[in-house]
Amino acid sequence: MSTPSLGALDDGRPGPVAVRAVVVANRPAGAYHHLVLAVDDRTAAARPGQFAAVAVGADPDQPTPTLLRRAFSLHRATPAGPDGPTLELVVAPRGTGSTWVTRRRPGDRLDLVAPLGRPFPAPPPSTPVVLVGGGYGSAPLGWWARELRAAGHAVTVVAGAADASRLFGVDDARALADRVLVTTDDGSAGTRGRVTAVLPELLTPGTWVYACGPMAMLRAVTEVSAAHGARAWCAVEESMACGVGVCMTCVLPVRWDDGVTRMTRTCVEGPTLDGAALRWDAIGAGPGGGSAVPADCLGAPRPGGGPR
Amino acid sequence: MSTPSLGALDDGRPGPVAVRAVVVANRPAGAYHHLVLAVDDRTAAARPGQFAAVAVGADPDQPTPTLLRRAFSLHRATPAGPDGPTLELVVAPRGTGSTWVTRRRPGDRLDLVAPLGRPFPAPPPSTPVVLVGGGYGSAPLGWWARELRAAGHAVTVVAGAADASRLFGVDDARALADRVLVTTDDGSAGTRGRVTAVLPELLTPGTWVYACGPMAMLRAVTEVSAAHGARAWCAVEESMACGVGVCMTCVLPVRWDDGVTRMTRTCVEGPTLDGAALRWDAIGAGPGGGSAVPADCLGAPRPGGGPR
Amino acid sequence: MSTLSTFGSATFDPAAFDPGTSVAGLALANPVLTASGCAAAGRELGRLIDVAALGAVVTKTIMRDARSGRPTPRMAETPSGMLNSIGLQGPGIDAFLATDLPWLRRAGATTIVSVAGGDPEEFAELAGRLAGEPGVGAIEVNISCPNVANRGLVFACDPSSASAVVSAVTEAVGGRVPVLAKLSPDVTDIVAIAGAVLDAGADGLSMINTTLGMVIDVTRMRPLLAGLTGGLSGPAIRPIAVRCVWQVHAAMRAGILRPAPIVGIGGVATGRDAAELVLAGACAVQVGTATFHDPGTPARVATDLAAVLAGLGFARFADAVGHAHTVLARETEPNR
Amino acid sequence: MSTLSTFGSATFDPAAFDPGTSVAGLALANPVLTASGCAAAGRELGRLIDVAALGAVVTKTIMRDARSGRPTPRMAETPSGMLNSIGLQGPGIDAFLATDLPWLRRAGATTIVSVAGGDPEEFAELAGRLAGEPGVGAIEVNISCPNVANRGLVFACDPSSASAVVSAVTEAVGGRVPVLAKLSPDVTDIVAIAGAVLDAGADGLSMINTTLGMVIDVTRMRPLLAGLTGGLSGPAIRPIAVRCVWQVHAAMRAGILRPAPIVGIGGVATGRDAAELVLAGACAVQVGTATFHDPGTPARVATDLAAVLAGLGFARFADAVGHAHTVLARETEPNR
Ligand SMILES: Cc1cc2nc3c(=O)[nH]c(=O)nc-3n(C[C@H](O)[C@H](O)[C@H](O)COP(=O)(O)OP(=O)(O)OC[C@H]3O[C@@H](n4cnc5c(N)ncnc54)[C@H](O)[C@@H]3O)c2cc1C
Ligand SMILES: Cc1cc2nc3c(=O)[nH]c(=O)nc-3n(C[C@H](O)[C@H](O)[C@H](O)COP(=O)(O)OP(=O)(O)OC[C@H]3O[C@@H](n4cnc5c(N)ncnc54)[C@H](O)[C@@H]3O)c2cc1C
Ligand SMILES: Cc1cc2nc3c(=O)[nH]c(=O)nc-3n(C[C@H](O)[C@H](O)[C@H](O)COP(=O)(O)O)c2cc1C
Ligand SMILES: Cc1cc2nc3c(=O)[nH]c(=O)nc-3n(C[C@H](O)[C@H](O)[C@H](O)COP(=O)(O)O)c2cc1C
Ligand code: FES
Ligand code: FES
Repeated sequence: MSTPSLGALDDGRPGPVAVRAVVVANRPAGAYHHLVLAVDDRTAAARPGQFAAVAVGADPDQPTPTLLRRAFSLHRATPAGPDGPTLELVVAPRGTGSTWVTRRRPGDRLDLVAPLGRPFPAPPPSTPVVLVGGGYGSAPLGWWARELRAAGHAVTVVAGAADASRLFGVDDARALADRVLVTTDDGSAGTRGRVTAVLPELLTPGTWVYACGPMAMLRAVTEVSAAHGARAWCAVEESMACGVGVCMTCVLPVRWDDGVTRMTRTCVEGPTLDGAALRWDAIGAGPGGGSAVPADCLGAPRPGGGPR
Repeated sequence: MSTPSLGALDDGRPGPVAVRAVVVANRPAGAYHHLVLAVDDRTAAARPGQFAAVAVGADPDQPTPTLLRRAFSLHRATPAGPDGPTLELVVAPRGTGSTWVTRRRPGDRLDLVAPLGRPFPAPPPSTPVVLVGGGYGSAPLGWWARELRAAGHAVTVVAGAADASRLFGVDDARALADRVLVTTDDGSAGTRGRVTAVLPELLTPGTWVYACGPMAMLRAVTEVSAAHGARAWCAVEESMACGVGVCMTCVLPVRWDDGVTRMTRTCVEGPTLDGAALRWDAIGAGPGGGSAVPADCLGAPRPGGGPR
Repeated sequence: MSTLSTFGSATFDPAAFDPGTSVAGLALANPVLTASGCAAAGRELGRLIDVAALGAVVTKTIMRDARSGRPTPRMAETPSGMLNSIGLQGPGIDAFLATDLPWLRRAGATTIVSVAGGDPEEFAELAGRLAGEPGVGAIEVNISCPNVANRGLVFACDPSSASAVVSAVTEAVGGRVPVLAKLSPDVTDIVAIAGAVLDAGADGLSMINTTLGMVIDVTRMRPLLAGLTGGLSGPAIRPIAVRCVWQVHAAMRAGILRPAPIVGIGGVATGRDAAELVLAGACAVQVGTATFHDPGTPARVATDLAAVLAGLGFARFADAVGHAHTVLARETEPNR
Repeated sequence: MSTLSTFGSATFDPAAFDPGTSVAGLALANPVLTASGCAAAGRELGRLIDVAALGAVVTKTIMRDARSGRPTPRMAETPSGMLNSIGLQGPGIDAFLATDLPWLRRAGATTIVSVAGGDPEEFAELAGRLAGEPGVGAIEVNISCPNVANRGLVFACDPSSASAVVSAVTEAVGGRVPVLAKLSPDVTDIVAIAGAVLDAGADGLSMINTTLGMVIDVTRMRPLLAGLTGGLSGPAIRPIAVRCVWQVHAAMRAGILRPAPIVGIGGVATGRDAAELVLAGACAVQVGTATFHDPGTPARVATDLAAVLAGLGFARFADAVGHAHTVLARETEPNR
């Protein structure tokens, strides 16, 4: 892993605050809901790539019966907009919790902890950048594109999804990036196929790629990037119990700079991780469909050996 | 107990239906909230004295995290009003669940099972009737007064509470009953004192008294009624897990017509019970402040005897 | 994913799904039953749902004599659950036979009668009388009720006491109806208790009864329940129930225990919840506390469970029983 | 009501409430601690709250060697709770001493270090090394982690294994710091296990660790957790924790067990929840899973617990410990 090891302790980036947000707007956006939340200054100091953890399923004045929060990438943080400091989320109704979030009405309060995780790492000056989003994974990319362009990078956005209704932020991206490509599995918008169908033509050696989307997409983007000498950063989505680095549920096997693979917390060392450092050989290969522990991982069970 | 024994199986009264009600109105009424709920015909066929069990603490579209429903007397059922069939409740925000109910907004859905329990028993023709309500206990009394007067009874209502803000339905009662007396503990409205301060003057032998309110009030009303040859019916409020007669949590010791005391389900044999049949010697005398099991109760543990 | 491929969900028609099951020879129209103590003896629920359409009604536990139960408060709500300390209130066997059983028979309900006693003799006497009665489909031996004054009477906490009760019962029943032993999760080794009751002749296992809990009434500064402790039930304990069913079914597959039907109980409120117990090894499922939330729950769970299992590609309920063990075994096959 | 009258809440000033407590000689500024595995080694929480203001930080369990923990998924949400099967992931004792302990010392945190091993020797080695380190306030011996491949290694499920570990640890520690034994609720008789570890020299008890549970992933038709079973924690299990603390504290009052401090753990999310454990007999309380919901929970619980107890009329935290037993004893006094 090419980033410093103790993400939970990074200085110089906005740290989490527990805040009672108020829903300013909740608009359907294709298959998703786009929420605008009024927050405070500290929360709105968030950076692209960070996420929020939302308490779900209860009145915000009551202890929540759903113990664990739900994580959502920040679509955008606006420290001083017409509604005061705001955060925006793009939420796909999936199970109970995310569906609950998509049903909030303006005026409802939402209990959230934000910003969490590391921001996207900044590319070296004048590196060309490609941002790849799968489905709601495109949510943070417009914001990041704007910042990258302001910093002088050439920015291309690739937005892919199963179908047109599951694309997000394409219009936004058109306004904020130099170039935008769209792919859909069913061809209902843009090029028919996966994001990797259009990616190779965009990559030159040294390009930095940022990818947000399902694990299979992240893996494919990493492989295609490597094949073209580009560097891929993957924003992963692991099940998280705490979001702040204390519980060890959200781990993935990652090879660190010292060459050692560790089961690494994606909530604080991530969510954006170096694609080349992710142990794709173990990810998805675990007994329950999650990550196996690679045999060479720090502290891995020794085959046949000693009490574990 | 002077009522038939298997309340759960009574015929000829409206039985419970699970219904998704819609909040039509929610108005503060002193210390309480008065809710009007749009229901269906079967639910609105309820009779005075019955209650509703409301699922709390969750979106009605989700399995409720608060497992048990909350019971509320029906303030009124209107099979055909301007809003269609409606039920009305009067709710005091007490703990989590009742507070949640008082916060519902028009348009919100409420998952309820109603009507539950036995209606108030009808008095013999031309019996004079006194209705006594303590706090929100007055909720069902206006409705019952109207029905009793329509059936030719002379109806007096006594509404008591700790203070004026905790009185309910006094104006309503004035319109519906022959006479209305008000008492408050602090004298902020009506006569200073308890309902029993004004009750004796209203009682003649043969009067039927219906009392709804805290247990201490029910007991006092029963004693005063007995002393004046009147018959007291008490609507009790015991903790209820099921409300439909299957769990045995809601019991009180009651002497039945056969002279035998049984731990008796107040959800189906009640909630209105013959005050003279309630074993006041055991009620409140239990180890946890609830009801003890009287030694002569059917199946009571034999002192020192056999395995229980 | 390989485990799913053998069951392409498109190839099966939910309407063609066969929900029938049997518990130690007792045929059930569907696998969803009421749980003892959560449906009385069926009559009250009969006002709300068709009890004949349930897999079976499991009655509130019956004892020899009438029993008042405990003082109140008898219940405390807890996060996603509740404590109860009813204390086996009931009218006694004579009243049950005179009133409740005839009603259940008339209603056409498949009936499993739960019994308890203070000693093995009382259990045996009750079981013996019931086994000869028409309309009694099976007997569930409640050796695990935590609401007894003497915790030593929770026979299911000790293999030899559990065995003594079950032996006495199976002898008295003499094979006339199946005997299910209801186990407590409050033991160090539930497989050992299951083994003891199976060795003693139980035809099947019902698992789990409530787990012992307590709530302190902070305002009164004493236990909230008059009976101090109570049995914890509801969705909160579902993971414990699934684990117990899994462990015992695994021990049967491994040959450590004699194979026998397991009736899964604990925290079931939806068809998916029931499916967890079934995939873990239960050939029938009881719905208890969730009935208090909605009296229609047992009927709804039956419909939803069929839909869930048909959606997973099962044509017959029986094929789903314990299937998670099969999936797991395939994963670890050497030539996978 | 008589029980309340001795404590007219009007007569006490919450600000004058003394929250101090001590656990087997370790003085704590307040009775609310983090729970092992729910606060790592304090550093991450230190970004959010002042760890020096906590009663103590209880570290994630440390083992001799670095340990990867289990494959993922490692957690499953359950009604009002969760399952975890982290599998004691950690860097090993050397890294802990090099990095984490110095940080805790610098931060001014009162620190209790949790340790585990594959055998009594590993436990003893770890405890022996830690006892000599400045900044280690006490050692919590985790003999109850359900996330070990071999269930036989849950030492707390067997009195003699539990005793062997605790004897080895107390000998190695030699009285330099207090030793707390952390117990599992998954036993038939927790009083017997408590007795065994107290006899083996434990200075106090931490109760409870998680209870073993399982969730089946219905879609995949296999256990959701890679490790199959996991430990159930959170509000769902609070009634079990209160019951365990109650039983063990009652046994101490009855003279069946030697009196010793009990640290209550399980499902605490509010000051009232903590008060339940305290009134049941806990002289300190740990907050685990609720920290995941809100990292500020341990600090908030401390404030709220003080308010609750002051509101009940207690002037000092110490007076509230086990007070529900006193209330109950008064009720049953013959001349009541
Ligand atoms: C860093 C991060 C950023 C995310 N950003 C977004 C976003 O911008 N928009 C969006 O719609 N979703 C996003 N997700 C996914 C989102 O958190 C899940 O869809 C959500 O947790 C599902 O909860 P549920 O109650 O609806 O589903 P359930 O399936 O009922 O949830 C059960 C449990 O599994 C966990 N879980 C289920 N799916 C996921 C998942 N994909 N990732 C992590 N945990 C999961 C839940 O948190 C919960 O604990 C993000 C996840 C992470 C970790
Ligand atoms: C037949 C009946 C009719 C009632 N009618 C009304 C009414 O018209 N208006 C009104 O405001 N309230 C009424 N109540 C009381 C109402 O049910 C309680 O205030 C409510 O259950 C409290 O729930 P909570 O979550 O707010 O309180 P909590 O204290 O958080 O509840 C905890 C548990 O205790 C039970 N509980 C607490 N207080 C009571 C109580 N007084 N009676 C029964 N169970 C209780 C709850 O149901 C819950 O299971 C009635 C109760 C019964 C049984
Ligand atoms: C109020 C109540 C009463 C119960 N009474 C009995 C009983 O009499 N006999 C018995 O075997 N189990 C009894 N049980 C336990 C249930 O049958 C069941 O085993 C347990 O509640 C777990 O299932 P659940 O989570 O679906 O409720 C009772 C449970 C409750 C909640
Ligand atoms: C994610 C997680 C990890 C845990 N790790 C440990 C551990 O390493 N050592 C230990 O003794 N207990 C561990 N526990 C148990 C807790 O310390 C605590 O005993 C239990 O969770 C009950 O408390 P709670 O309900 O407040 O979480 C862990 C619990 C959780 C949820
Ligand atoms: S979610 Fe807890 S450590 Fe990452
Ligand atoms: S509340 Fe269940 S029997 Fe009355």
